[in-house]
Amino acid sequence: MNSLALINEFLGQPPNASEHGYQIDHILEFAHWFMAALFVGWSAFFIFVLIRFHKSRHPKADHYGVRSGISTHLEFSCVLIEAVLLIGFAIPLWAKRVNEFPTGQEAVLVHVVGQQFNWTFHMPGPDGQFGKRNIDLVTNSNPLGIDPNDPSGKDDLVVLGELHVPVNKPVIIELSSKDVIHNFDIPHMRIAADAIPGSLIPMWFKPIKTGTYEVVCGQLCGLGHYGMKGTLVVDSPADYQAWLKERAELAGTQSAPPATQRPPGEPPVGPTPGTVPPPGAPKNANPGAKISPSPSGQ
Amino acid sequence: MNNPPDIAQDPAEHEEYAHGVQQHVSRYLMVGGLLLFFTLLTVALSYVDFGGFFSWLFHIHISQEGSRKLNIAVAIAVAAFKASLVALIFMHLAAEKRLIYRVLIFTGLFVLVLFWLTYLAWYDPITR
Amino acid sequence: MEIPYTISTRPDTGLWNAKIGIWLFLASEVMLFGGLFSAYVFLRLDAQPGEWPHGLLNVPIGTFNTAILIVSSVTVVLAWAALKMRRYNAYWWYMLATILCGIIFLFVKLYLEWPPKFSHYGVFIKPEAREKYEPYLGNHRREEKGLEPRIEITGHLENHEALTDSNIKEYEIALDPVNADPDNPSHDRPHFIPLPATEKVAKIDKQDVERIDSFGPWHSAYFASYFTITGLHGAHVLAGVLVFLYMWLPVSKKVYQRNPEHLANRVEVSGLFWHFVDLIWIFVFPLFYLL
Amino acid sequence: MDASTSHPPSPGFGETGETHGPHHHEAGHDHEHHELGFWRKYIFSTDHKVIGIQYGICGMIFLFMGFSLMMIMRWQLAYPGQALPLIGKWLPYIFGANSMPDGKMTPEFYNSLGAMHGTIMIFLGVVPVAFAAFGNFVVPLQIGAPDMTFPKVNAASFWAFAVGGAIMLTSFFVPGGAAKGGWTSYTPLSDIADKGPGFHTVLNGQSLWLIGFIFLITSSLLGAVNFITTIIQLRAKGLTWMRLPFFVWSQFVTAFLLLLAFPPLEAAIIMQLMDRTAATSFFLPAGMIVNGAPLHVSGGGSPLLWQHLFWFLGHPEVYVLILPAFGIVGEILANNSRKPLWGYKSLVFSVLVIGFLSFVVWAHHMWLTGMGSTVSAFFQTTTLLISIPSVIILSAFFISLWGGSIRFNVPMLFVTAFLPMFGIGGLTGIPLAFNSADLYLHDTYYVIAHFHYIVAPGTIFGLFAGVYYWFPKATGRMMSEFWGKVHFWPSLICMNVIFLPMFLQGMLGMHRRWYDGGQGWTLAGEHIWGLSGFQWNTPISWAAWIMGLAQIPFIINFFWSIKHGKKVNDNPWEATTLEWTAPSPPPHGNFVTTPVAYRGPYEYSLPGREKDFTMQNEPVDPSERSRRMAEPALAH
Ligand code: HEA
Ligand code: HEA
Ligand code: CUA
Ligand SMILES: [Cu+2]
Repeated sequence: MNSLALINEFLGQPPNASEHGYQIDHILEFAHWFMAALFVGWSAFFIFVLIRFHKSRHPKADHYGVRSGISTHLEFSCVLIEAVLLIGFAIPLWAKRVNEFPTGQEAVLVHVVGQQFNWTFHMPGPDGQFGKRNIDLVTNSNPLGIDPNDPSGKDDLVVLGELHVPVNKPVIIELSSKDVIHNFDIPHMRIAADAIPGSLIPMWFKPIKTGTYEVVCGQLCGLGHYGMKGTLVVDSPADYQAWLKERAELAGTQSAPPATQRPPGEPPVGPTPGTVPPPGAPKNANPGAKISPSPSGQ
Repeated sequence: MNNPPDIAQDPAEHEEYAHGVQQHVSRYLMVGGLLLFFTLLTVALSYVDFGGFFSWLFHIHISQEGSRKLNIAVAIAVAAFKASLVALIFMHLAAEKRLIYRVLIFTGLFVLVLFWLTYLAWYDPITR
Repeated sequence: MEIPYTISTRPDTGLWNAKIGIWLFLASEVMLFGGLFSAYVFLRLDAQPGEWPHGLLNVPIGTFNTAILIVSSVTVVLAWAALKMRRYNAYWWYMLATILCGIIFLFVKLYLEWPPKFSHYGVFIKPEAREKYEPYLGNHRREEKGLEPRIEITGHLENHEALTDSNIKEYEIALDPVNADPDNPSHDRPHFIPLPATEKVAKIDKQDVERIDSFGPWHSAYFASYFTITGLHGAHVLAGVLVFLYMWLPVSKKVYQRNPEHLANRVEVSGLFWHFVDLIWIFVFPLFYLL
Repeated sequence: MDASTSHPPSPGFGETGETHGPHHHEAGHDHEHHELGFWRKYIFSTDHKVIGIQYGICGMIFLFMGFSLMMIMRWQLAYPGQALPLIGKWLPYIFGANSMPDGKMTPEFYNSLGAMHGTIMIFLGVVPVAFAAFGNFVVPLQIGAPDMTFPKVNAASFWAFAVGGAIMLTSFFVPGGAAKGGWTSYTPLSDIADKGPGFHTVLNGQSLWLIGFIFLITSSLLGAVNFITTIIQLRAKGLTWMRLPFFVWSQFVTAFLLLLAFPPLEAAIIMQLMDRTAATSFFLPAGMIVNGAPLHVSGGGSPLLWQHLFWFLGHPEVYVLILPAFGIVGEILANNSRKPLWGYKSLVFSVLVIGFLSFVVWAHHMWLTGMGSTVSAFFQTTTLLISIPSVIILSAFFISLWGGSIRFNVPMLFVTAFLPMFGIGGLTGIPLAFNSADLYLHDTYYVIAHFHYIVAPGTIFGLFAGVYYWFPKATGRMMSEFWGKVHFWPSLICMNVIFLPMFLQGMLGMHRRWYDGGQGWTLAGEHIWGLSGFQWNTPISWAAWIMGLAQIPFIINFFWSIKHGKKVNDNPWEATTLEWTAPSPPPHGNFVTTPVAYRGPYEYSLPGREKDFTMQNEPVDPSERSRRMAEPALAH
């Protein structure tokens, strides 16, 4: 498969860090090789024809031109290759993504809520139960409106912007949004889904490399869309436990930094401070150092 | 109903044609009566509770007082019947040229697509 | 320069131009209303139990309007037939009848149907407070019978000030019979003839209210579709009336005198449009009034 | 037999084709010369040619405006947060104080520019030029008709377009600026945008976008009805369906797409307008919290409903953008390879199949909206199916060249560029069609590159080719070949420098609609081919600006040639289709002699003839008939 992978690397795709990601990369690779073959084949033909049948070289055109049915074969093979890609790869892969969610205790379950312009992560805490949410209770300090009277909500973790998950464990994310449509996209994990208000969309992946990854909002969601960044940290199991512990201690006191509060009805004035670099900020001096998967991180 | 190509010019032919039109008039009146009758019928039928044994078809929640899901089917059927009367007789679709049929067949198809796939897309969300 | 086949037909298609034109236009109209109706289906499928109101429209009036449109469809086709038989006077009367029908339809819609909606209120009760208003909602019995819950108390808002004045803590609603006597089985099914609000006034604590809205487009997905579709339909009726008016006025007599077939074609084409508008209403009526 | 082309270019010519065949000569056909005043003749005209030219000029101006918006945006992408030199200071006077304070673009303004670039390019640029302008000018001529079937409706269509365009432009100048929700205007964002204090209830960007759209849709519908009826009813005698030029076929299918796909969007637009002005919640679910405060609406709506209705138009719309270009390319390709189009029937069939299938693929824009496996399998299959006819069309075009005698004039240059450029764009649609691959590529610059390869060096080049090709028909004069080449080569190079790197940016994971061009993103800092994803913006932007300069020769050439171009005869390209039998420019009513078609559209290099082209209105002589058995029998 290494030779196949060449083309994705050649096109600049960053390394994959999830279990299913290589399958997605394979589809991309196959598709790109197929496209490249078609492109190169036709281009060669094209250039040849343009030169060979230039007016100066071929002053009198042939009314009939090509009489063989070669193009039919060519078109048929295109159909065949596309069918193989479709039936052999794409459909089963998607079915696996959306029908075979991991079950039981081994999966980490997180609720992710998008809002202009940040992500809030809601984890059930040690009891494995999500607390009830109620939009009437939403305040700056309780961005998800978790019901304080609900016992299962007492130990919940609510984290803004940065999500930690353990490596080599499936992560199930249930996505929703408070306001407009966002898209929770983790390029390195080869996974993404829309966060749509009024619905809950599940998605899952299994990170296989520790490191820090960027979460992109992949759907235009307003003026701060470009800065709606999240962070996914894939920890070793030990680090993960430590993080959980640290967060649990903070829980209730400081569960989330304040969201920007604007008077109701007023148009948004800007992205949440701190999430967006000011325009013209110096370019990242050493890009890739902070976020891309740590080379040693296995 | 289409004009013969030269109807405007030839009075004799027109006479014949007008006679044909005259014969249609009673049909139009009859259809009008039928439509009024079916309007009353559909109102009357809405008082009857046809129950919900259609639930197996709509194994989904259609917001509906009680479980009168069959009433939806009945009402739509009556409406479709009335609509086809209007289309066939008043709009002369019963005897129209092939070309018009073609256009309408495609349109009908695409409307169905619009309905069916919208339904399908609603029907098949990712769930866990 | 003459454009061919404006009046006579082209031999290989057997059609004159405007006939094709109007059918194509109607095809696009089918898609337009198809889009709206499929939105209706989509929203209705999506509605949660109790969210989709039933039996809030006035069926007798709706039936009357349906009949009016049907009658106008008959008169317009008779008008066309009269032209074909070269009876201009008959045409003139039939056309007048059609125009009047259209105007009556619009009048009924704009003066009798729509305005009362805006003074009728629905109060949506918060889920946790529904128990408290059980005497108006009757959900216990409904649940037993497998009926959808009621989430809304409707009626006439007695204290309009309450909408704006935050010092008033309650809404006073003169209840509709459904809420005045919720356990009466005769109220399990929607009423097709609107019953006037009762004398019984309910006081509803603002704290328990999710929202209060009159029966305007903002009330629910149901009324949103109702107003949008009937509004667009009404605009079509208006357009039809204007076109017919043009064909009924003396200017058109000149066309008739020059070439009667020309006017007949115009009437046929606009008649097709009119029938289509009727056809749409045939679906609107059961979807919104009866189901 | 050569009479159709060899007569001198005098104003009185036009006996075209009259020496042929037994058909009657309608003398004095259009000789009641009642002079029309300037206004009736050039502004409120009902002549399809004038309307076509009106559409063309307006559309091209809009194309240029759409491009100008993009050139401003490209500054922000390459140099985020830096003041735009030279013109930056002045833009706030045009677009309002909040657009570019101190020459620095605000995010709102960036989003406005993006949304309006997409909207203007597609609905005010390409559709008017490709469909309405070429369709209006060329189709009646190609089918031998005196005009459209409904000339007044035709004029109404243009004026609806003009009003719609004016409303769209006005929206830049209302408080708050133009629409900001992308050309897709996804709800709920667009439902709640441009509302509240400081915004007018109706005169705000998003609402005006919707209202303008209603006019544009009306315009397209009127046009579509007219085109279809014209093609069905007004084909010249003998011009059977299988003798129609390919361009007419492509316009025919395009018209059907517009006719049947636009209305559902119109429905959606009406609903969004209701949401915005009448407080309905078609697209709003209950329980939304906007800016930290609950939104007081009834709820019960569905954000996805908008997407379904939008893309129900949106996908057919992209074929509306490409089919006319296919048609133009087909005409010019046959003409300049001096050969019939290879596989004419399969081309026609493919176009019909594309038209049909384009109604059942729309959800491929919605892969990530929580679609289950059944529905996605369905749409993936249809999406791949629809790529097959495109493959057939492109293959047929390539094969048509084989055995030709190819001459490279300016239209042909643009066409030769079109083929591989469309190829790249089309091929890169394939990974997008697999929803698991699109999982990675969705909303990245890969998608931007995919469709720009189709619409910019694809469709736009097709349009340029068409302008150069039919210019002599419209004016009786040629555009300059030299300046055409000066226009072509830089354009071709710049297009590729603009859009090729976007594939890389997309594969890196850079997303579209990023106001900061990726500056704040670590993943955009990754290096590829020597530059970081973000740094690639700089060459792209420079190429875009040079591309802008490269249009100057075109614009000058265009206007200069109207008055001063080289005068040519009626058929300067030695083409075969009926429009070249009319005088240049064609008079009101088009043909001096009502044309009759005796043969197929591309009878180039018929064996046994001296001339390498045989026009459609040249009768078939008996010797020829025996030679060519395959030719279908003459119709009536
Ligand atoms: C004219 C415009 C046009 C055309 C023709 C197409 C054609 C195709 N498009 Fe594209 N598309 C767009 C315009 C267009 N698209 C736009 C504007 C968007 C983005 C909208 C937005 O979100 O803003 C988009 C987005 C888009 C998406 C959604 C991506 C996303 O948002 O995540 C998808 C997914 O399936 C897709 C697929 C396809 C496919 C399979 C084709 C196929 O029909 C292509 C078939 C063509 C071929 C297969 C080429 C065949 C060529 C050869 C065989 C010869 C090769 C030879 C040489 C190169 C020399 N397109
Ligand atoms: C037909 C459609 C079309 C066309 C032709 C173009 C042309 C171009 N587009 Fe556009 N683009 C879109 C449709 C189109 N685009 C859409 C739909 C989007 C998505 C918007 C959204 O996110 O919602 C988009 C988005 C988009 C982006 C992404 C912005 C973002 O996501 O933040 C970028 C970035 O570079 C871009 C660049 C360009 C460039 C450089 C061109 C150049 O190729 C332009 C070249 C232009 C010309 C060659 C025309 C010149 C015309 C003349 C010279 C005629 C003048 C003549 C006379 C007056 C006689 N476009
Ligand atoms: Cu959130 Cu973009
Ligand atoms: Cu598409």
